[in-house]
Amino acid sequence: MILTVEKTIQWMREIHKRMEANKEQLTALDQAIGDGDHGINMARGFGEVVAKIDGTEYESVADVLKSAAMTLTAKIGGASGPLYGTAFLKMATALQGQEVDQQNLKSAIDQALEGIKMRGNAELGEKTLYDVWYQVADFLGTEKVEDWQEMLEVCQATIEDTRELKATKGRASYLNERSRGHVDPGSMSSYYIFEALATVIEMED
Amino acid sequence: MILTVEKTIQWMREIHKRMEANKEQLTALDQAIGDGDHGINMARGFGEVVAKIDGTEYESVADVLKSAAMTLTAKIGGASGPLYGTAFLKMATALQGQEVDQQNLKSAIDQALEGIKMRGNAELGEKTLYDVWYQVADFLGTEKVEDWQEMLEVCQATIEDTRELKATKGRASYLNERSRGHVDPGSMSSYYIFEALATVIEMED
Amino acid sequence: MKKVLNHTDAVVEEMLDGFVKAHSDSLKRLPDTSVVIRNDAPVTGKVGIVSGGGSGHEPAHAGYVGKGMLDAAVAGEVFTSPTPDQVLEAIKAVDSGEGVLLIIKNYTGDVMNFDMAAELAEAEGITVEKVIVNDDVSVEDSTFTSGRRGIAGTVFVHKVAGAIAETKAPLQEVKAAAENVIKQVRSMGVALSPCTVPASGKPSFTLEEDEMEIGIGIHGEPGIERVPLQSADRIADTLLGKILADHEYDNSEVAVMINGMGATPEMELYIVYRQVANLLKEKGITIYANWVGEYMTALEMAGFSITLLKLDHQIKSALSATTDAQAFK
Amino acid sequence: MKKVLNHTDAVVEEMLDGFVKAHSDSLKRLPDTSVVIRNDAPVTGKVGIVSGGGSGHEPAHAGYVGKGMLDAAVAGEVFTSPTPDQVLEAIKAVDSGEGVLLIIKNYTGDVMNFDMAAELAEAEGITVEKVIVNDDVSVEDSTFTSGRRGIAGTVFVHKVAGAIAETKAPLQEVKAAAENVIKQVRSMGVALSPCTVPASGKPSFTLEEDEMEIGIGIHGEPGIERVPLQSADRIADTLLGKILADHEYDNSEVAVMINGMGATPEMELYIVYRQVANLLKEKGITIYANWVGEYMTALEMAGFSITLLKLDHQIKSALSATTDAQAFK
Ligand SMILES: Nc1ncnc2c1ncn2[C@@H]1O[C@H](COP(=O)(O)OP(=O)(O)O)[C@@H](O)[C@H]1O
Ligand SMILES: Nc1ncnc2c1ncn2[C@@H]1O[C@H](COP(=O)(O)OP(=O)(O)O)[C@@H](O)[C@H]1O
Ligand SMILES: [Mg+2]
Ligand SMILES: [Mg+2]
Ligand SMILES: [Mg+2]
Ligand SMILES: [Mg+2]
Repeated sequence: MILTVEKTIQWMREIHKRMEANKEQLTALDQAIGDGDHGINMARGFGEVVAKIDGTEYESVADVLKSAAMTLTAKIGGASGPLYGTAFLKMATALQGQEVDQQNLKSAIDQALEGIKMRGNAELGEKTLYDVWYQVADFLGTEKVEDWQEMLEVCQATIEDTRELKATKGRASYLNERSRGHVDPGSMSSYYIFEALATVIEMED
Repeated sequence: MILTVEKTIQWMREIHKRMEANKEQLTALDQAIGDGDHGINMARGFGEVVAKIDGTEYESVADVLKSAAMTLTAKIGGASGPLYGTAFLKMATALQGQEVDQQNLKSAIDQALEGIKMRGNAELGEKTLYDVWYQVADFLGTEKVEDWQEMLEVCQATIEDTRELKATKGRASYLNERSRGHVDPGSMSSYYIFEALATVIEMED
Repeated sequence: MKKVLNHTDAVVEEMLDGFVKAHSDSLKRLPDTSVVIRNDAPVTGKVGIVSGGGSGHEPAHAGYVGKGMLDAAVAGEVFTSPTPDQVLEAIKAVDSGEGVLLIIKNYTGDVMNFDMAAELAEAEGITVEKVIVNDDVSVEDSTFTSGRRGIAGTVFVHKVAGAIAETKAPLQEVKAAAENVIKQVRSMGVALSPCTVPASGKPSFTLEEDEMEIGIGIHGEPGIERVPLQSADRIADTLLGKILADHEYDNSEVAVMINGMGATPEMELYIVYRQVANLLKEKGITIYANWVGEYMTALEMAGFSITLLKLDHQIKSALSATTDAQAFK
Repeated sequence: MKKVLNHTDAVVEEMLDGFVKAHSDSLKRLPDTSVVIRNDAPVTGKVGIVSGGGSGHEPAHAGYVGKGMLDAAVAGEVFTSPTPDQVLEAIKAVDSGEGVLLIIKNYTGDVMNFDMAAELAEAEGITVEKVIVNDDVSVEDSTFTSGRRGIAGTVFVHKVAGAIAETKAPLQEVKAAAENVIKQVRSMGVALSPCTVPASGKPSFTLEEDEMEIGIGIHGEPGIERVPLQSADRIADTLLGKILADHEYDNSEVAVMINGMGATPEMELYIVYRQVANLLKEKGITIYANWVGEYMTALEMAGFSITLLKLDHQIKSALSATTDAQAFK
């Protein structure tokens, strides 16, 4: 059992901390190839998630994720709101009634990935957060994870890969060739989501 | 005879040269306590005066001054247009049918001064170009001028005096106490008018 | 950042509050939402028209709410599409049973959030149709990408759809009219200075004194190309050239919009209009009507966009129809 | 300086050209002048109304030419009052024999140039009356100085005088109506950034990131006081406080104008309006009507002014009368 209700709640808190701490960085990345609101969006969204969690009792991991999904969808807006909202909702659905181990976490992230694809119509290599979720799903499927930091190395490499890509989806696509040379902001915020996940999974119970 | 038709024409050209050369200075002075157009206004106005003169034959000093007056009134606008227009028109009227010596130049400037006062309603010490014309008229009345540079020293001292005055007329008056510490732009442009006058009077015939 | 505001996270809230206070004779706000609607919504027998998007584009979108134009406008945070629940509230509030048309600008975020709202509304039994405005010719038109952005031309879609809906035309007809405008409208913009999202506090980019960004959107984003600052006439030539090359305008009548991005003085907009009028005359294209002013802004960005709408009989009469929307005349 | 223009000395010429091209259905330019007049001027039996001033205040003044408002607007160079001959042409073109009212903002230059024009017109047998607008409460009101400036409140004088003139009231009555507005109108402004006269190319002053100028006019001039940047609500409190202290408003009805100086986003103007509405409500002062937008600008200056006009029956009905002036609705 790598995620409990408490750990999932903690996951949300850890995400929120990171979004607040890196709000300016994410916004700066979005200014370079987007409209400069990504850090603001993420900090606001996960701030609301945590506020909601604080006043609620949860029965299961799926419940926490579903609650987060609803809040993200209702409070972020922009591109990232529906995408992360859908991702967390798909995870919640996948994990419904289950205890969480690596295997069904992998299925949950597969489902999230499908959700992102369905919503955003993006494929691998279009310089979006899809790229990071894709590589994480792929990584979780390949071997039994001992050291969750390895997942983050995968994320980091993917983020770095987005830098030289030409964006073909999302706002950055309007820049065409000028979108190259900048890391995708959504990929970066996804990194913080998985960094937070690794942290809570590795936490002592 | 200190002014001939040719010298009067040359006076206008010398004024124009100075307004062009000091356009930025006059505008900067006007930015400090006005609306930042005085140099632009004066350069445009005397540019038009010279353009008009170039295509016209004049019979008398008064004719040149009248032509300048009409052009200044029609092409400057703002506060300085009517004021300088009136000043030159009054000089033209005073010198009508006369050869110009120091005495009737003094009367002409007295008339100009009256005209400025009538138009602008300013008195001595209100931090306007009236101050410079007043002191020049006063100087011309006191002694036989040998060295016209003395007139410029009078002007210079007056301009310096405007610096610490509080403006009570014109745009600078809106600034109240904040108008202190800046030289009056109109006084500065009047200086260039008299500097040009001294130059042409001292010119070899 | 120098702005007249109280708290950076209350700008949208306070702006909407001020806006409905100022125009309470014709508009109101749906309680606890960021939705501004016509006082008389839903109008019996009339298709409801809903648009919206991120804030920071004022007078878009609330300025276009009124008889003959939008029934509701949904405001998101600054430059952030509103969320599905807000759009849903707008849809529910304006539906008289005749269905609702959503006018969406082509941004991933707007499309996704409005789509989700439409799904939710359909689940509640409301018929919803959508049109997606993509008038910005500076972006390559490709099925492999997100396609072109929706910018100032959107205002014409609001106007025409609103006028047709006011005649109590059925939803499909209103939608067809909106799509016709979308097919006939082209825009392109330029920026001389960036803008600052209040919550960020930092300008969206930096430009040297002698540079400008060609092909910008309405979100303070960089444009397609950074080039040396040019004369008004040359900029107009470039933008209009791109627009004219993108569509068939021979012998046509058009509506022209010169849209200020926020900080550009009206003086400059009319200097641009002058050149656009001259160029169109040369090309034998007739200007039927024009709009010069701020219609779809990007906060305090300096710059402007040119929009050309090719006219047919229906569009012409819809443009001329009266509206009491605050920002359109 | 970053501006959309061609030659710095052609801005007024090209702007006027663009403006009359855009609005040729209702306006025209007097040939070889900087005067914009109604197409139907002189209107038989109607007093002619002429205003004007330096350029750079767009939509003032040409934007207020139209049925129910001005018959003619005279444009000077940027921030420079027009010359007497131009004003004279305007007077002659709009006089139908009923006389002409000049609406002048209280600046030495404007007063002198319009005075001279009035003298010339009188010499040609035209009856001319003048009113001088001085609504800026930030300036001390004194007979020993030039007195107060005319700023955004001028637009209300145009509107009321224009509406009364449209009823074919005689010159004295139109003048009295204008003077009544002048007695009842107060304004005050603030700047967050300077502006740049095109021909000068340099900003009118410099302000630090955390400073603003209180009590500014409409020419990019410094204000009465430089103070730390404050919240929207506090600025509104200050400006409104000065205005309310200057006149008797108890239990009165007012018209409010929140006027953007050129670069201030509409978002911020509505945030200000919100606070003004709240404050007036607290004080028991009723807002009868409001105008939020750009009405009397200073090129691309950031900032705004608040105008309060105390109403009586005549002003109220004049404000509500229709006009087809471009910039007033
Ligand atoms: N079609 C898409 N599919 C997947 N991800 C996308 C898509 N469009 C945008 N994104 C992601 O969303 C991020 C931007 O989010 P955000 O700035 O919050 O929204 P917006 O672009 O509406 O301002 C991008 O960096 C990218 O990773
Ligand atoms: N009432 C007045 N009497 C005399 N001179 C005046 C008066 N008002 C202004 N001036 C002069 O005019 C100058 C400003 O001229 P200018 O900048 O061209 O006009 P404006 O103030 O209309 O922009 C001031 O510096 C001052 O010397
Ligand atoms: Mg963004
Ligand atoms: Mg000046
Ligand atoms: Mg956004
Ligand atoms: Mg001036």
